Amino acid sequence: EKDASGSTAPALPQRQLWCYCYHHCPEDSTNNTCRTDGYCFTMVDEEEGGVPVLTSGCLGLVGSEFQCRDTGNSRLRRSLECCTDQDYCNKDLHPTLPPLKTPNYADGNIHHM
Amino acid sequence: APTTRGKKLAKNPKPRCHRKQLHVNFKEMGWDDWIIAPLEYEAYHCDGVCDFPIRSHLEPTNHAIIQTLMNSMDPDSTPPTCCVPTRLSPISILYIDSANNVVYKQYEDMVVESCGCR
Amino acid sequence: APTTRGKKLAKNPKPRCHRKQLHVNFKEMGWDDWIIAPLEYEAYHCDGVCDFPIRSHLEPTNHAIIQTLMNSMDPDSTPPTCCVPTRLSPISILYIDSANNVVYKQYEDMVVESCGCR
Repeated sequence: EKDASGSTAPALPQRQLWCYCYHHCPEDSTNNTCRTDGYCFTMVDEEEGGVPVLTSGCLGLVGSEFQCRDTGNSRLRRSLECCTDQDYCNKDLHPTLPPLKTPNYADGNIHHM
Repeated sequence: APTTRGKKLAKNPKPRCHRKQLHVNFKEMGWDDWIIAPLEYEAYHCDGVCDFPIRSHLEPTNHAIIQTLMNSMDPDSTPPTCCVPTRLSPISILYIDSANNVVYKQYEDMVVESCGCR
Repeated sequence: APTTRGKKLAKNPKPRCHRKQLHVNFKEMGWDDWIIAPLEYEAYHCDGVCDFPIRSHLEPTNHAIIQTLMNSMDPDSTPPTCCVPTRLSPISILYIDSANNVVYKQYEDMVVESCGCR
């Protein structure tokens, strides 16, 4: 049994969390639900064409510190939120897309005509 | 903006990592000269994209998560992780060995049971 | 036809499955607000083709060998196997947790030690 870092932790009773799952659920999932030893998530991300898409589901405990923190520097805009306080907690998560990054003209080589 | 009621669906979402059929026919491979049975079986294979976040049923390693994050930051410099078998099961094969004996042997890792991103 | 003396070399042979560098910079990922050290490390990643025959150092499973054979018979119906990490090692990270404690923890499977076809 592994803890969030993936190291073998003492055998704690494995708590399984039920999550609401939408848009890529496990093949054996029923009624848009999934189960995990980690976190539920909801994410809004901007696909190639700029269409914002909402997805939700289960994240495992291993690597949850990395996935739930995400990186603010992904090429496409997205916002992901995790929860673990109760079953289906991700139904109450409503992440919003971060503002568009304005290209910085720090290098100052813009010539105003 | 996406609403919980009328969720906006991505037009043609690329299929994510999942198990697909792969029917193996030993006769078509020309192996019916040494394999007696089975002459075909369902091996399955793994296919589909591994994008962020990697769901729990795809059992990502920490490395797979880090690589996926870096791919989302700069797809040109870091490739995505790959959808591969994470659990396999054996099958037994009845065949004729090189000394002409009939042998019944279990071959490990012949059937994909589950896929994941690695 | 290939002769042992003047072996015909494929013009630009696609690189086969091997380990490549992947430098991870936690600061660039925006994680220097919780990770104290290391702020960067070499994670490596796996890249390259898995073609027939799969060499022993790529440790193919029976399934990977069967899939590779079927890919060579009909590339359109069966994809090749994928070059992925087969052995990984941990690194330890000093970080600040959500309760503001400084923690030093070993994270498993963070560095690719070897690659293989699966």
